[in-house]
Amino acid sequence: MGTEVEQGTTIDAERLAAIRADFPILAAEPAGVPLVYLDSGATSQQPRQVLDAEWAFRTGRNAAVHRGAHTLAGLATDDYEAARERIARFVGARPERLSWAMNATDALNEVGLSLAEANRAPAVDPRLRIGPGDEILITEAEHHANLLPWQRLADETGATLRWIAVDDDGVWTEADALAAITGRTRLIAIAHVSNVTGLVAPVEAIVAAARAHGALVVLDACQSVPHRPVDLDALGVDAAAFSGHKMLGPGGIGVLYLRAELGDALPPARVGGSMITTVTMTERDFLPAPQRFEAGTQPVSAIVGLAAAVDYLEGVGMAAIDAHELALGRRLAEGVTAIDGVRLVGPRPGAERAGVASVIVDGVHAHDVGQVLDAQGIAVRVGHHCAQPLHRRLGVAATTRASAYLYTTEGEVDRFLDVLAGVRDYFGAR
Amino acid sequence: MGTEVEQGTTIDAERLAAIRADFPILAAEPAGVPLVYLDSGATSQQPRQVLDAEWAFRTGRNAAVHRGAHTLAGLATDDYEAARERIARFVGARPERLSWAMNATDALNEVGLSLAEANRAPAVDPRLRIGPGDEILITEAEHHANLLPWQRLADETGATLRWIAVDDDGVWTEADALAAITGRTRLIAIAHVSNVTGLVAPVEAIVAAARAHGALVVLDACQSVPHRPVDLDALGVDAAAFSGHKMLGPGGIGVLYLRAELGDALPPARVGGSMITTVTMTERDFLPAPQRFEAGTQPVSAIVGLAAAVDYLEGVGMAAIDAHELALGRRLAEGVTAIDGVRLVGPRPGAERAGVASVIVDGVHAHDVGQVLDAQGIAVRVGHHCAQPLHRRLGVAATTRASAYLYTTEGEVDRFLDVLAGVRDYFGAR
Amino acid sequence: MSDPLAGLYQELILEHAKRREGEGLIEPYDAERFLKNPTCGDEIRLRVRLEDGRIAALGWEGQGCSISQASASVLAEEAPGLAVADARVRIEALRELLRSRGAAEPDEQLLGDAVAFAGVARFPMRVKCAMLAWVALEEALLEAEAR
Amino acid sequence: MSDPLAGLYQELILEHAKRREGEGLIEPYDAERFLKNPTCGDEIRLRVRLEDGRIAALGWEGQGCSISQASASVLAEEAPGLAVADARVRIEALRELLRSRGAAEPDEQLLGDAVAFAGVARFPMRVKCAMLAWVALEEALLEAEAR
Ligand SMILES: Cc1ncc(COP(=O)(O)O)c(C=O)c1O
Ligand SMILES: Cc1ncc(COP(=O)(O)O)c(C=O)c1O
Repeated sequence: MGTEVEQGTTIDAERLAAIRADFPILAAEPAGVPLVYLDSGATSQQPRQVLDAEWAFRTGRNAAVHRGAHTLAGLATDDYEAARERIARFVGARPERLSWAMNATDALNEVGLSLAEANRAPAVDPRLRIGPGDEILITEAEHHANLLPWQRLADETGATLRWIAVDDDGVWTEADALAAITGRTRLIAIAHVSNVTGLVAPVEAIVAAARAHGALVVLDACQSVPHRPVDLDALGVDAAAFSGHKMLGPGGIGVLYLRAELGDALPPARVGGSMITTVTMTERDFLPAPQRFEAGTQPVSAIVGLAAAVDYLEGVGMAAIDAHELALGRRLAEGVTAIDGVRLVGPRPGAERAGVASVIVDGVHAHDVGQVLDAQGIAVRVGHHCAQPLHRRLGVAATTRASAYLYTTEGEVDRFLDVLAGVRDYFGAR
Repeated sequence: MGTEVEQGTTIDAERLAAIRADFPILAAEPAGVPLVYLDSGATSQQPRQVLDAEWAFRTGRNAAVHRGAHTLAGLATDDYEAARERIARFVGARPERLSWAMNATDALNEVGLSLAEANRAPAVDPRLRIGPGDEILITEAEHHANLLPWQRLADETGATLRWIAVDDDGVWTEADALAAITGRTRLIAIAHVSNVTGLVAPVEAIVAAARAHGALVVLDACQSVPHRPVDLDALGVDAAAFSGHKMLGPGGIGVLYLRAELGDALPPARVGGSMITTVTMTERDFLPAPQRFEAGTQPVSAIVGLAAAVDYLEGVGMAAIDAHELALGRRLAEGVTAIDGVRLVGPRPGAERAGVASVIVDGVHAHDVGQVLDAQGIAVRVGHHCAQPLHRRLGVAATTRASAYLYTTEGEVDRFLDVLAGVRDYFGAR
Repeated sequence: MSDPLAGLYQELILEHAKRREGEGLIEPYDAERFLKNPTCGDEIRLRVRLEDGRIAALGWEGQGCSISQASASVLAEEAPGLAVADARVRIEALRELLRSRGAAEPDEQLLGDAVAFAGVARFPMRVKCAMLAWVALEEALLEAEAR
Repeated sequence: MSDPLAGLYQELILEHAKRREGEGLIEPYDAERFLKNPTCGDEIRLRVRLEDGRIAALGWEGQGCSISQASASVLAEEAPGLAVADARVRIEALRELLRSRGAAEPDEQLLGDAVAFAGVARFPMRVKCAMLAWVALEEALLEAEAR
């Protein structure tokens, strides 16, 4: 890594400046004013180290992996498998438990499609069996990516989709979860950290309850893996998904984590080359995981880029990043709560929340709020953030969300709060 | 585009040199000797113009598309949709007919999975109906990516998988195809150009016969779109798939082409964010194509890179590239045929073949052939090229394949032929 | 600090966003359209009644940003009395103006108060908001005529 | 031109690839394994018979590259008479040598003719070829003992 940032428990001003200098886009002025990028929850920006790693791969080692026998193919395969090991180490997973997808949505669909296929087979592996009378449990706050695949799985298998309801703030508790997990629960799919409310799910308690009832746990780790230390093997979840583009990596790479028992039992949703042993015109046999889930040419350059992103994140230190973002989350929550006519969604100030704050501005539509912020160079996301049911429950069609990352400064948060405080006046909403 | 290469009907020596200078990897010496890259059929190399386009996007315009409302998101969305239009123009398609996949394998699976789902619904759109008594028609030469999804679809729907058999050379004819298409045929899936034999399929005749019998046609365009002018709307196929990494673009981007009737009738295989209109906890409504098939964050940088690749290809001219490669294919076929104890697979010299030649060396395993070539810097692919049934029919487990692209020179082909001619002696296989 | 949004949020727009002219679902009606912008959740339900080839009445209900609500309000103020063909010309003129990215000159004569939306053209992501009600009318007119 | 492949294709390997020592499926046998390398299509079917904790006989059938065939042939020549435990030690030693990427020194004493495969270590993509028969024996021994 070019920049010398040492692992620590916090990110001080000097280190923050060094980090920011690694991200070319943070110096851009797309709206004619300095960019204040508070939309990392949607997609993060990339440091030059990631771009450099991909460039080096593409201009010096690019070839088809696990197919070619020539030297270049060997180099590419080495990079490919080294990247898998690197990313696996980052999330506390044995390498063979990770396979690749287009994005996290794709990875979650892969699990849902595979489970549906497994349950159409005449003899279903009992660990995978889901049917009428069984329940699939999610929460009312899920991202559509962690909702639609389970709706469909329930529809296809005849199981019932149940959900943990949220309160007026969009919050649910460990007690709510434990009350909902019963002997009928066959699969639990939850976001580790909510992309709207910043709520952190009690994964350990949920996994323990699931184990006790023989249910599978699927973790949507899209908003946790990029921002805090996560050890998937230790958490004991059965499957997990996250996206490279939310963690300093390139687009086009999602990661699917599958415990060994699941990896070898699930029929692959995507079939084709490089994942088979023997193929005849009518029959096919599949390789074991992870290759089983890697049909066709994989996004190797993006995987190499993601490994570089992971190097970068660990160079800074995930504990330090977590502390930095929790502090920003606090600042956001407190700052927003102090503004008249602005309602904070999610955990109250003081309660744990990731570095994200979604707000409702009385009398002003989120789109208009976002426009006023954008005019000052502040990029936030407005809309339902792919969580329509949650927004319906909150009684609005859209919220305005500011989300932070390791490169976000307190000054940027303050700038956001400052402009936000003036929005209602601008629209005469008093 | 940096290099000034004008559209023409051939690629002359000067232009070829200019083209090669755009590909940094062609100057690499991974095996300690100059690289002779004859594995473009597996994956192509990328010109710096593609890298530059991606770099510019990632460092200046990167954001979530079709989600954000801020200026940066607007720029990213503009690039994203402009790239779709650019790529669509390249393949003669209306832009809304293209959606994105991880690779061509994924795109073909999407069609297969969607058709299976459509046929599980109580009321099946009659155009999509496939069931017992119906036939799915492929050829014995298909890539696994265009075989396994249809095996599975046949298994799931109760339809019969039929195939056009190949002859001892791995070749099939228009007459074979027309004889196989009957009133029972519901879907025909064929490679436009074979990745092993270089055979060019008679798509027009097949589409006409399919239309006459009301069958759908799915075209595996992986080896045609990169190498010759292709006009998908004009061909009249119902669906098509190709991969960016085989056409100077980055990995991680596949393209799915769907005719409007199909695009709006098919249930999407992948469900999640950005492809819905209204979502409740139990119901979901989908957007029309193409967004319907674009769940989650798309590989935007790769799509921008692919648009730059397409710019590059058209800067050279697809007719010129086609002519260049047909000439190389002829040279390969003739040269190989002249070597004692080496058997050419696919069309005989003189018959049309793309710029690819797969060979069987008497008494020497393909892996050993490839090793000898690699020692001289010549990168070819050895193995079954994801076409095991074809290789079984040819009576071998593996062949050695040389495949050319716009940057391949006659000198490189000759170098390959030269070393190939010495292989049997090396192993004493006389 | 000069207001970079002055071109977008014209006085007339902010005023119409509050006034919500024509809000309410008329009865009887010849056609109704419900449209939604999935990105931001804006919704509109619009009804229209025709008499002798003219728009006799128009009413709407909806929620959304100030641009989308103001544009429905302006439409409701301007549409009644227009011949169907003239309404179509106006809708098309507004669409062209908004898609011009600021390059086109607004035709005040033709567009009336809707020229206030000219500034939207420089905010491409808001074009859909400004067009929502107008597209709903366009589709409703087609439907009404098809009956 | 010096032969960059001399380290890989040793005389002994090329000779064994032709000789195919031990080819044929023995009867009776205690365990059989069929292994396949999906990348290149190499296949081996290997049978082993044990007597008093020793390998009494070993036979194989297969197809593949010269490395994989020669390695099966060398194995068939060396294995008979070995104690099962000793065979395991040799298999592990070969595996370590081949995975060393050229860094490890081969133990000639232990490996016998199999040292000829030392050169494979510098061709990582051929390691699987050289190990195929040996892994088949490793698995067959486990199976034979499990019975
Ligand atoms: C004819 C053909 N079809 C399908 C594929 C699969 O393409 P991908 O690996 O990019 O999914 C390939 C390339 O491997 C091919 O050559
Ligand atoms: C919690 C959560 N789950 C899933 C997703 C989907 O991720 P992707 O769009 O990369 O598939 C996101 C991001 O949009 C998210 O925040």
